[in-house]
Amino acid sequence: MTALLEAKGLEIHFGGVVAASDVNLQIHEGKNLAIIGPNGAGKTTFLNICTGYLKPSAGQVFFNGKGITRKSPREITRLGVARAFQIPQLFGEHTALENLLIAAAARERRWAPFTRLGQIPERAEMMHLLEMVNCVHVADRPVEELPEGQRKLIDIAVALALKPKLLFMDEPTSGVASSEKFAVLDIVAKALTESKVTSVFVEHDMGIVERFADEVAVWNRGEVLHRGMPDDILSHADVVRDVIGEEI
Amino acid sequence: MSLVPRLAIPLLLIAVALLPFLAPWSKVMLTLALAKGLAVLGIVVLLHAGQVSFGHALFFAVAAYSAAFLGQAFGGGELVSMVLIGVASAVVVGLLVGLFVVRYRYIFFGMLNLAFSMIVFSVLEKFYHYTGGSDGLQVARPLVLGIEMERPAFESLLFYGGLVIAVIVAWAVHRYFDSPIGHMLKTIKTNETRLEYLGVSARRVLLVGYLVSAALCGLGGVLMAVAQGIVTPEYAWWIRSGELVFIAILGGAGSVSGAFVGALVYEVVRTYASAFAGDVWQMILGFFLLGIILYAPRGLIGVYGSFMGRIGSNTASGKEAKRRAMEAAE
Amino acid sequence: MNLQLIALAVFDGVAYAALVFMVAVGLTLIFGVLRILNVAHGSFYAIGAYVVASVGGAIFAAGWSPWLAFPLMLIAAAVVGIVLGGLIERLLLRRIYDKEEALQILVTFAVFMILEDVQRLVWGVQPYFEATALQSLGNIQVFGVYYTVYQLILLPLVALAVLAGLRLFLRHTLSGRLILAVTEDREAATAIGIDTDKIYLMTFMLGAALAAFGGALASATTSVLPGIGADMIVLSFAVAATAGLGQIEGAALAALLIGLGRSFAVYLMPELEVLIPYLIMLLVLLWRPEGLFGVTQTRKI
Amino acid sequence: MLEFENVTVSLAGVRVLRNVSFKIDASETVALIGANGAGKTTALRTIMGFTDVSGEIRFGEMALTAVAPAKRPRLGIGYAPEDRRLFSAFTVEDNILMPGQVAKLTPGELRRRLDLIYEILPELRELAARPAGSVSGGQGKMVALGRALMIGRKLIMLDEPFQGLAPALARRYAEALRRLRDTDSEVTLIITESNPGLLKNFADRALVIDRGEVRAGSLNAEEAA
Amino acid sequence: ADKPDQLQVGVTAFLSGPASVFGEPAKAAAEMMVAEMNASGGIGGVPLKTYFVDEGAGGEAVLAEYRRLVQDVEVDAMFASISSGNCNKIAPLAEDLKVLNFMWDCGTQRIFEENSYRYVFRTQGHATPEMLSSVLYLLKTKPDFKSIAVVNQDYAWGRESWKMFSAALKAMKPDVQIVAEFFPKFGAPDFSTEISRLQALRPDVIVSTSWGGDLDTFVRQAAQRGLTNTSTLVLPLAESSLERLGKALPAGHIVGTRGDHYFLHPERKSDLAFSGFVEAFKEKTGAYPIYPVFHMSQALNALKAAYEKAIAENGGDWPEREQVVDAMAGLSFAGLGREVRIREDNQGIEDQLLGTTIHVDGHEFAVLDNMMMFDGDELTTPVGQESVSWLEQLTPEFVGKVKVEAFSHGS
Ligand SMILES: Nc1ncnc2c1ncn2[C@@H]1O[C@H](COP(=O)(O)OP(=O)(O)OP(=O)(O)O)[C@@H](O)[C@H]1O
Ligand SMILES: Nc1ncnc2c1ncn2[C@@H]1O[C@H](COP(=O)(O)OP(=O)(O)OP(=O)(O)O)[C@@H](O)[C@H]1O
Ligand SMILES: [Mg+2]
Ligand SMILES: [Mg+2]
Repeated sequence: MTALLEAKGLEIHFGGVVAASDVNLQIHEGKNLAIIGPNGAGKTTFLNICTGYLKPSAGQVFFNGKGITRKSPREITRLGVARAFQIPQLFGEHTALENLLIAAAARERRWAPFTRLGQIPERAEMMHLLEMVNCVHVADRPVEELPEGQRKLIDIAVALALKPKLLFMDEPTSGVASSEKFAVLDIVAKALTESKVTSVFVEHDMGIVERFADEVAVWNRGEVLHRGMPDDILSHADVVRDVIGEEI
Repeated sequence: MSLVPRLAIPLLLIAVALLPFLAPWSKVMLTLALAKGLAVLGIVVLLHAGQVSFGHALFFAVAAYSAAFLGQAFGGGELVSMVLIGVASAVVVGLLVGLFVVRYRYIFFGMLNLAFSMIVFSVLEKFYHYTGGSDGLQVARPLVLGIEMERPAFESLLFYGGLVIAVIVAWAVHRYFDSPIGHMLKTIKTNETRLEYLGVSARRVLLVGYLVSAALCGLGGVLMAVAQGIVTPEYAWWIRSGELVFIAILGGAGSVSGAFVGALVYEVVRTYASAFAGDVWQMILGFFLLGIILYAPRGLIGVYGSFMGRIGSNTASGKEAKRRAMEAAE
Repeated sequence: MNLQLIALAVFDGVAYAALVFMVAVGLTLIFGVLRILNVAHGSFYAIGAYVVASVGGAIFAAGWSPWLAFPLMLIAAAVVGIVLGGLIERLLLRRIYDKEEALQILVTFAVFMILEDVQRLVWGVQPYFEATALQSLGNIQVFGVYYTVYQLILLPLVALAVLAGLRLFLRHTLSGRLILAVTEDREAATAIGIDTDKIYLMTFMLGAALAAFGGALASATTSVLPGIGADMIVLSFAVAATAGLGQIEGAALAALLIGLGRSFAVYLMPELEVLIPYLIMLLVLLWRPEGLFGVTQTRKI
Repeated sequence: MLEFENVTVSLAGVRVLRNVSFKIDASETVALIGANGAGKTTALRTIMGFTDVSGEIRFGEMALTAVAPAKRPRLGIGYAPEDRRLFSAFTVEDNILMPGQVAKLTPGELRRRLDLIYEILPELRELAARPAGSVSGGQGKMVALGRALMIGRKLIMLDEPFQGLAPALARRYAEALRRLRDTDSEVTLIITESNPGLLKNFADRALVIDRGEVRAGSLNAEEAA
Repeated sequence: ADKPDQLQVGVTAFLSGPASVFGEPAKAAAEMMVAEMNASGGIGGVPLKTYFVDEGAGGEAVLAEYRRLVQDVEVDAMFASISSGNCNKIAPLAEDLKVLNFMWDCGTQRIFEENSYRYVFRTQGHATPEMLSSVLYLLKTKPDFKSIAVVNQDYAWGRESWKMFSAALKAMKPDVQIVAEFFPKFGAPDFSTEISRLQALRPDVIVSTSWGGDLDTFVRQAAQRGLTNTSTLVLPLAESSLERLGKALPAGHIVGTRGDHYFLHPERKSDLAFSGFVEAFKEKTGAYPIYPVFHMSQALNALKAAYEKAIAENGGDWPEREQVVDAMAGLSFAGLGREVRIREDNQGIEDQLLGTTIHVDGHEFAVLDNMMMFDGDELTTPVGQESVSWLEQLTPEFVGKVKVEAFSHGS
């Protein structure tokens, strides 16, 4: 198994807060890795470093064997890393479909000034993506009017529209109603496998982790505490105590 | 687009084109309105990105002075080369300034543009040995493709030529807005982070928009310079930049046709206000602007749109209106 | 340039900076809280100056004590701030807080245009001049050069007092802290019980009063005539942007930089004088994109 | 305690709540549940006065619609918005204190409530001196929660308070809220949640928002669905 | 041609902005004088009607309005303008529109030196005699001064006027030392820095061609800080500021009037038409007339003279427009001052009056004493020559040769 992405010795501090301390992690191609951990453990920070939003004070990140530590989000995205956000990052004034079309145009580098966005060849593909995340009925609504849950789904779809090799998802299901969570992630997971996308997702819902993760990594206070198969990790005493909590 | 607005633009164009036959003096005023409309279109491009420049008069002035220098260097000059050189120098300066300002947003973007324009303004005033100081430079009537023209013919040429150019440019900008890169420009207003995470450089997208807007302002500046026959540092003054933004909002922010409609209405209101209310024309314009912003924030184009909507709802979309009425009655 | 000239240039720069600061800090305050770049700010400056010059002229001609000039300035500033500022906030700005930035600026631009004409209708076009305050404090001689006590000592002291007072108010009083909270998130502030309407109104009145106070102070040193507001406003913009928006201390430092830059330019390269504020602003922003004291955005993702 | 009578709310021309009527008694704990976009957040924002509303909302004896939004917190209403909305320039502790200061609580009372909040949400103690702008997504939710507790003596409204919290923490909070409810029998709680399982143990009943209408629902039934 | 109902005249003047200190009095004067003319039968029996255009509205608006008045309202003559910048813009336009245009107040000497016009005339002197007479007055009254500094507004007028002043000064007093040249920006509110610098430099003479608020502020700040005790001010435009400055302008400084414009004109003050107007003007506006008022009177009287001459040449019939233009050649007329003559290059020749300030009882402000009147013919650049090079070839002997008439206050 080759490591698609590898983090070595990442360090980052914010004032006195340690958000990453000697973080070493390999992400294997074709697998879904879940990251769990208490709030403020440094999960989002890890994603931020890997996607170029933050620069670590020490350590390196490699993607496909290439160093990307000092690269900008834009350059890293161009290498095939996409991201969905904890708080959805969308183009509020554009419709759901347009959001996806813009992503597709960016992917295909359609810069010609006189082509129309609504008529680029990827339109059908994008409609299909919308269908996948159950949002066809809101395709023509400006996303700023949509509720948070739907925005999260569209945010994931935008990331998928880039056809990445590696997809980071920060709490993809928080804010999505529990009745829909599984159905949606089922579809996303299927799409990921089909297009052989490796994924890393931060998640607080252990049901989701159990069902979709091939592997789990546990974060606490800026460190990777454990890593392993979901069944093992989720029953580990530390994890139960710090992350999952016992039924009271 | 429904039928009515589709006809509206050609009708308006024809009306404007015919106006000089009724009132000969209006030809130059309309040419100036066109020139400003072009510059306002430049502002509209940036408004699409949510950015307001309070210094775009800079490009207006750069192009106008380039044309004037060219004219002086060649004892009159040639209209076509003036336009080309003027626009080209606006684009070059746009690139220099743009590389710097596209790193900033909102108020900083506006203020930096203001700063650059004020620097150019001050230089134009200070270095009067080269620029003629506040009196500016005369722009003698240039040849047109080698032909010398009398004032009336020249003025007609400028007006009708300007009208044709404006139509072409407006169409091009319209298409630009609807292109992927035009839509990306709009996302600078809403979410740059995501744009970067799509692998697109927000700065580059904005720079393209900035160059387009500089070119448009430049085109307007040259037209203004040759129509006026003189260029002055006032072309670069902040009030002038403010005026361009003012017109953009007046016409309807973000609307291509609004830029020209706004410029036309502004020019007419301003001319008549200063003619018939000599000492309170500023106040009249001020109230006019307040009225537009408070009661018709989508500008004149918006007013027109809702007016047409109301007429339309009696006919075409009567069903929709009925549904609304029923809902209201519930 | 010898030491004497450097000292002279510093004195001139500081005196000038004090006035610029008074106006710019009001602008910055309003921007910081209301997020509106107030173009009409220059008009408050001008009107403050007009009120003091015309009222002062009238009462001193009637034989009142010249020392009344100082309370008159404070009263004029308060009246302009409360009446004019209050009216504008209530009748106009209140209706546009949720509109786009460009629209907001243009509303204040329109107010500026209207007030320009109002000034002409009320005070005419002849310059006013009322230097009683300046004269009553006399001159002092430094390095063989006469300075007015008013410009060399009083103005900088007043500016310092305003700076200290505003700092104290914003950082260490509850109302000041509430203002900062409203600045960041209006709805959230309402949700914890802050009367944001009132805060906006008070801030705008305070900012307008500061501008008018700047004008009142300036009226003793300059002719008051049409157009003084327009120049002041661009200068204050430059100061506010250099400072970092909403930054009180930044405004003081930026005003000082610009004041000193200007006076040294007059001594060394007079051609550069008008360019100085903008050059300083460009350099500062190149080095610190958020301005001298500006804060970088909070985390978004 | 709180009563909606024929309340209709439109956002941008879309009617999100239609003619809604319901009643919540004092010291009840109610879960407001519904799919994404059902209008849960809108209902809470309406109580805070941030929407244009037609119809009657009563709070105790008072017509709430006649009270200016900024005056409502002083009636004892605390609100933790879904999207946190902290004041990033202030520390976490200042954020929590601020509603109390605005309402001019006595220093003693402020202290008492702050201690209570730290007791319920001990994680906040550690964050107290940090700028609120720098805390993580989940930490931000806690701060918002703490802030709502400061002023909410009669009514506390929490919009998806557990969203983004690690389950261990979420459970502890649910527990803490239950204790709060048990000790302070005065207070009414409205909690919106798209994961009703968490509320099963202490919500008295559930209200479901569905297509703009509100009806009684069951936490268990929702979970099953 | 048929006699029209009205003789329509468009007047551009600053009615807003800082230069409205000139435009407003001129407008008031025009209204008074036109009313008076119309009461006595107008011009050749035709009453005048005036249209005002605000130059403060900006160059474009002025040009648009100019065109509208000429092409739409079809005015018979235009008086334009106060600003030299506007004169530059308007002169070629007037020529193309073939409308009789009087440059009634602007001073730029360039217009007729760089181009020749048929329809454009200037009904007063230009900047060259104004500056030259200031230098001459200075050299005659204070021949021994050594050093000079300048503080002018930074725009074309401030620059150009200094160029001419210094050219003439260097030509006639080659050993003079120019110690500082300041061009603070137009409308600058504060001259403290410049004044500190000047106090450190201590020049014998400080010249400033500023006007309006800028001049007032400079003089007041200079006086306040004692600069007026150590240096003599030469203020070629200060006649327009005397009343406003009040006691702030001390005695002993040199004041110019842009012509022979002075409400106590030594030759005309006892003349009833003159004193009556001055009284009426003061009554109406609250201030004494200043030079733009005088310039306006010259333009109106030039129009009257031209029409009357053309009517006479046309055998008593109303003249065609072109005949009026023809009648301008060599025309002489007098406003509220000495006679002015139109030269063959369309430039007016006007005498220059300067004086030194004194404070006397009966006036709350400085008035002029030790007045000198210079002959415009001698001081105006000869036709076909360029002003600066003409000034540069003057010699120190010119100071003695030039003809002056002297007057003192009250004489
Ligand atoms: N820009 C920043 N400035 C200061 N502190 C920061 C910054 N970003 C993160 N932190 C701190 O670093 C720690 C890790 O934050 P991070 O967002 O990575 O947590 P997380 O594991 O994603 O938590 P959550 O599950 O709540 O989203 C937190 O304590 C947070 O307060
Ligand atoms: N500004 C707005 N303009 C138009 N429609 C809006 C706006 N805000 C919300 N809506 C609409 O109102 C409806 C209710 O939204 P609300 O946020 O109250 O739902 P919610 O139940 O809280 O959903 P979630 O579980 O996702 O938070 C949604 O359908 C949404 O599209
Ligand atoms: Mg996180
Ligand atoms: Mg919600």
